[in-house]
Amino acid sequence: MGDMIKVDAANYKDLMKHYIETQDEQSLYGVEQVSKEFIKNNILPEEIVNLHIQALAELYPNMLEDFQHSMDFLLEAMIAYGMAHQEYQTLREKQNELKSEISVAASMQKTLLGTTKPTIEGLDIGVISVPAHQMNGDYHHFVKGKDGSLGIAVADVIGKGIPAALCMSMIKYSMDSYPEESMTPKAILKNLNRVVERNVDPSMFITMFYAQYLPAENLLQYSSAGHEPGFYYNAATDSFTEIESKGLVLGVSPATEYNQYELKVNQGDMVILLTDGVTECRDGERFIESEEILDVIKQYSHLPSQEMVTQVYKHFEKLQEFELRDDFTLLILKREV
Amino acid sequence: MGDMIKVDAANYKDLMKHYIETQDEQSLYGVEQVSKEFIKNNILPEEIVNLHIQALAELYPNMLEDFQHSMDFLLEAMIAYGMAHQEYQTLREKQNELKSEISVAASMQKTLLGTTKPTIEGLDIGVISVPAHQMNGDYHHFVKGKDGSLGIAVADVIGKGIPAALCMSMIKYSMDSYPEESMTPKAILKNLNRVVERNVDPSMFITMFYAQYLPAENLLQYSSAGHEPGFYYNAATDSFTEIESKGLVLGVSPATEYNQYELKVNQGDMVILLTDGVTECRDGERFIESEEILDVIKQYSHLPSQEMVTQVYKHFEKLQEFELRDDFTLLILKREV
Amino acid sequence: MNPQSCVNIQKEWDIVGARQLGRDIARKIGFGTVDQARIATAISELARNIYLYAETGQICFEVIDNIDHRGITMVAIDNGPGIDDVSKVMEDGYSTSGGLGAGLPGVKRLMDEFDLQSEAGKGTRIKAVKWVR
Amino acid sequence: MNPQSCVNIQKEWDIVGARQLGRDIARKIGFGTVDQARIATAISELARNIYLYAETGQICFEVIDNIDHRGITMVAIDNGPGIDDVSKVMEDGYSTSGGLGAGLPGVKRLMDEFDLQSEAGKGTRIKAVKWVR
Ligand SMILES: [Mn+2]
Ligand SMILES: [Mn+2]
Ligand SMILES: [Mn+2]
Ligand SMILES: [Mn+2]
Repeated sequence: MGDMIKVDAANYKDLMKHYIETQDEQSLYGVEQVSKEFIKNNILPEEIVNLHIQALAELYPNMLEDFQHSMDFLLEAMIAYGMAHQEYQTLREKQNELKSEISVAASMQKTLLGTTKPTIEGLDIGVISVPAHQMNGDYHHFVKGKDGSLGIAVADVIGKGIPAALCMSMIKYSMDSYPEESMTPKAILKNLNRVVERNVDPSMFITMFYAQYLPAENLLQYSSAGHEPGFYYNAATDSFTEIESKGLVLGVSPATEYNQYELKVNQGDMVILLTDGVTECRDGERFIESEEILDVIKQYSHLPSQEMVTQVYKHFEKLQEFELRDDFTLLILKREV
Repeated sequence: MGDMIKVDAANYKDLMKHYIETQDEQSLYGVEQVSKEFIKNNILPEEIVNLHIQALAELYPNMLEDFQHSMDFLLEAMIAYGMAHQEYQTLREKQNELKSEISVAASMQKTLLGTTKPTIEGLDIGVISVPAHQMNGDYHHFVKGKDGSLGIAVADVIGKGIPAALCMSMIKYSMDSYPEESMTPKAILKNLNRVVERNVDPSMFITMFYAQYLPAENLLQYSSAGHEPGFYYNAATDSFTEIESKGLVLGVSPATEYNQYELKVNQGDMVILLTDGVTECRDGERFIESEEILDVIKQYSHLPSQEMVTQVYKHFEKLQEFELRDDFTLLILKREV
Repeated sequence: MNPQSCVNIQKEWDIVGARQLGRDIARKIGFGTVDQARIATAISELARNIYLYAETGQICFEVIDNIDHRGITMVAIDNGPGIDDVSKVMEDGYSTSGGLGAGLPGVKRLMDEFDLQSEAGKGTRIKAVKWVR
Repeated sequence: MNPQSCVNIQKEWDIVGARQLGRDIARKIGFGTVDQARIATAISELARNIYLYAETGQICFEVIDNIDHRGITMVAIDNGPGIDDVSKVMEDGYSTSGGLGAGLPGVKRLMDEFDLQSEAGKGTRIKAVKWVR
């Protein structure tokens, strides 16, 4: 490595000599490549200036004393840049350490928050959840009750990165600890609201949509804690309506009570749950309208639910030039004909 | 700001002129200060070289053409450093963002993992847990059963930073979800072992000591998953013995079973639980011996338990020159006379 | 009348040619020494990408000369493998030149405007503009 | 015989004096131009700390001249407020000069050896050594 630097130094002098004689672009391209080698080898700016002084002295043994002094002066000015450059090297190492820590945490989060899509006779379920960055601040979860019912949670942390991930793991383990049946959507939200209010930084909020599907009655019961409203597709009228549901986000006030709503799901009907990462997709500077989402969903509605959500995601991924601004979670339930 | 730069540039020229004439140290100190200003204002190295060229051209209107060319060449070499320097600026901003994220996560972790020291008639409890860095990879938890028993967990994640914190929040919520009574230490460890094995990266392990104190019988039942052994102080013989307990760390093998031990706690006896951050304290290059820890504990044993653990911590904090190498958790139970 | 001038990039020597042409244009429309060197560096980065990762490609220059601003536009086009993950190559330190502040994020910083379009298997088109200050 | 030479730091001008003395010593024992400038920069940092944060203090230089190596030792002593949290001031970017790579971590990098002792309310003693290569 020391030898390589000597080669580069000699190279520098030759290139400089050539440049002084011809002022050609090739020498300048050459010095660019040599400089990159220097940086790779942690050669500091002041050492380049010194190299320059030495090369000049060799080429012009009678170099005017004044120029010599001016170059020494320049060298001195470069020391501060050299120091900044070295701090940068250290910072870079630390950054890489943090990055690898975060990537371990992200893969852990994936395992921790993992949920299995259940099989329910007569119900076709599709779900996709893609984080905008490494850590996912969206969350969805399925619970299959012993009575045959299906619990579905879709949530979004307002806040991002590591704190949001910690927050989600709390939600997940709180929900895991509930007795399997017997809890209604509004009771679950009420309970979670208390957990969040007690444990989480006041700057962090969680929105959640909790639904319980009762296959025997083809009934969907649901409550919302300030969550982005989903959509209901009525096959009979071939039309979409917003699933209205009011409720305060989790973690604001300890005594919040939630309303509970219900919806009859007929053959061919669909229930679409999502996070604001779907509805707030952007096309350039413009936010898309919810009609556009429904159009795209309709376009793929002949497909099985899992393929539907995948195609819809791909559509909006491309529209946004493959750069998600927010986590994207889309869940579709279709009652089979 | 633009004006400030002009002032600095004029300053640079004057200082250089002065230096060429006198070669004094004052000009060099001056250019150091000017350079720092330049860096603060994001002036890149190539711009300094350019400034130098311009100042030279003004001072020596007939500057030799060769020197002029050599300076242009040097300027070109500095471009690469300028680019590296700019990447550094961006990196710095990102680093600050990450740092503040981690500090939010750390304070959240503190709330999440918080546990209340219970009051048990006849038992004096002291506990201290100090993280070496921002996030604590040690964990302790108290559970007071309806039958009057006291559950105590002390754990240490092998692994650090954010992933370790996520891991600990998992443990906490798993434990919270257990039915309050009825579970013995060995059953709790067996259960947690399965959770860890299933959910956590194979590179991450957790050691845990779980104890259940039954006040009615003055009995301590305990199991250990590869955790640093604690100590038992026998008041009658005025002597310490290690609390022996064998068991595999959590997360290695799904089918692990744990042994359970028990210990009679008489009046004046103490039970000392800790993590390896206590036993692996260092004095310079030397690891301390466990006798030293016991000596220090004994020295403060006349104090209430909480003051004891605080004084012991202060002792080792100073010994290590106020720089913890590992998270430090020390818990003392004293059966009151 | 703003005629476009292009340089084909096939061998390393062509990188030098592209720099030379870009620098000449930059000097003529009034960029100072430092900016000339920065423009040449941006050209280097783009041309080296073509030379190293694509079969063929070219870099074209255009002078922008309006009443209110003058500048240089460079467009680098290749039909190489395209860029799989655009957000990744735009991350600092991702490219092979990691730690040098170079690569495409470097070009973006050296110039005033930057736009990238890429399709896997079809190629990449990068456009960058710098204004005379 | 290695006589110690010291400079008292009270006014900004003294920083220049300390640099001058340190540079002269460095030149005499054979440091090259770049290292001379680095040594002067380290002296600046230490002397400015005294000038800015302590009432009085001094910087002393000593030549180390053994068979196997030659070098310069500088010791900066003050009776200022001392440093509360040593691990913090040794963190990059912590000092007021944040982002400049300067401060005490900068001195540590400029020199080959570095040692710091500080007691709150009593003062600080920093010793740094650089070897001729
Ligand atoms: Mn979110
Ligand atoms: Mn969102
Ligand atoms: Mn640990
Ligand atoms: Mn430990």
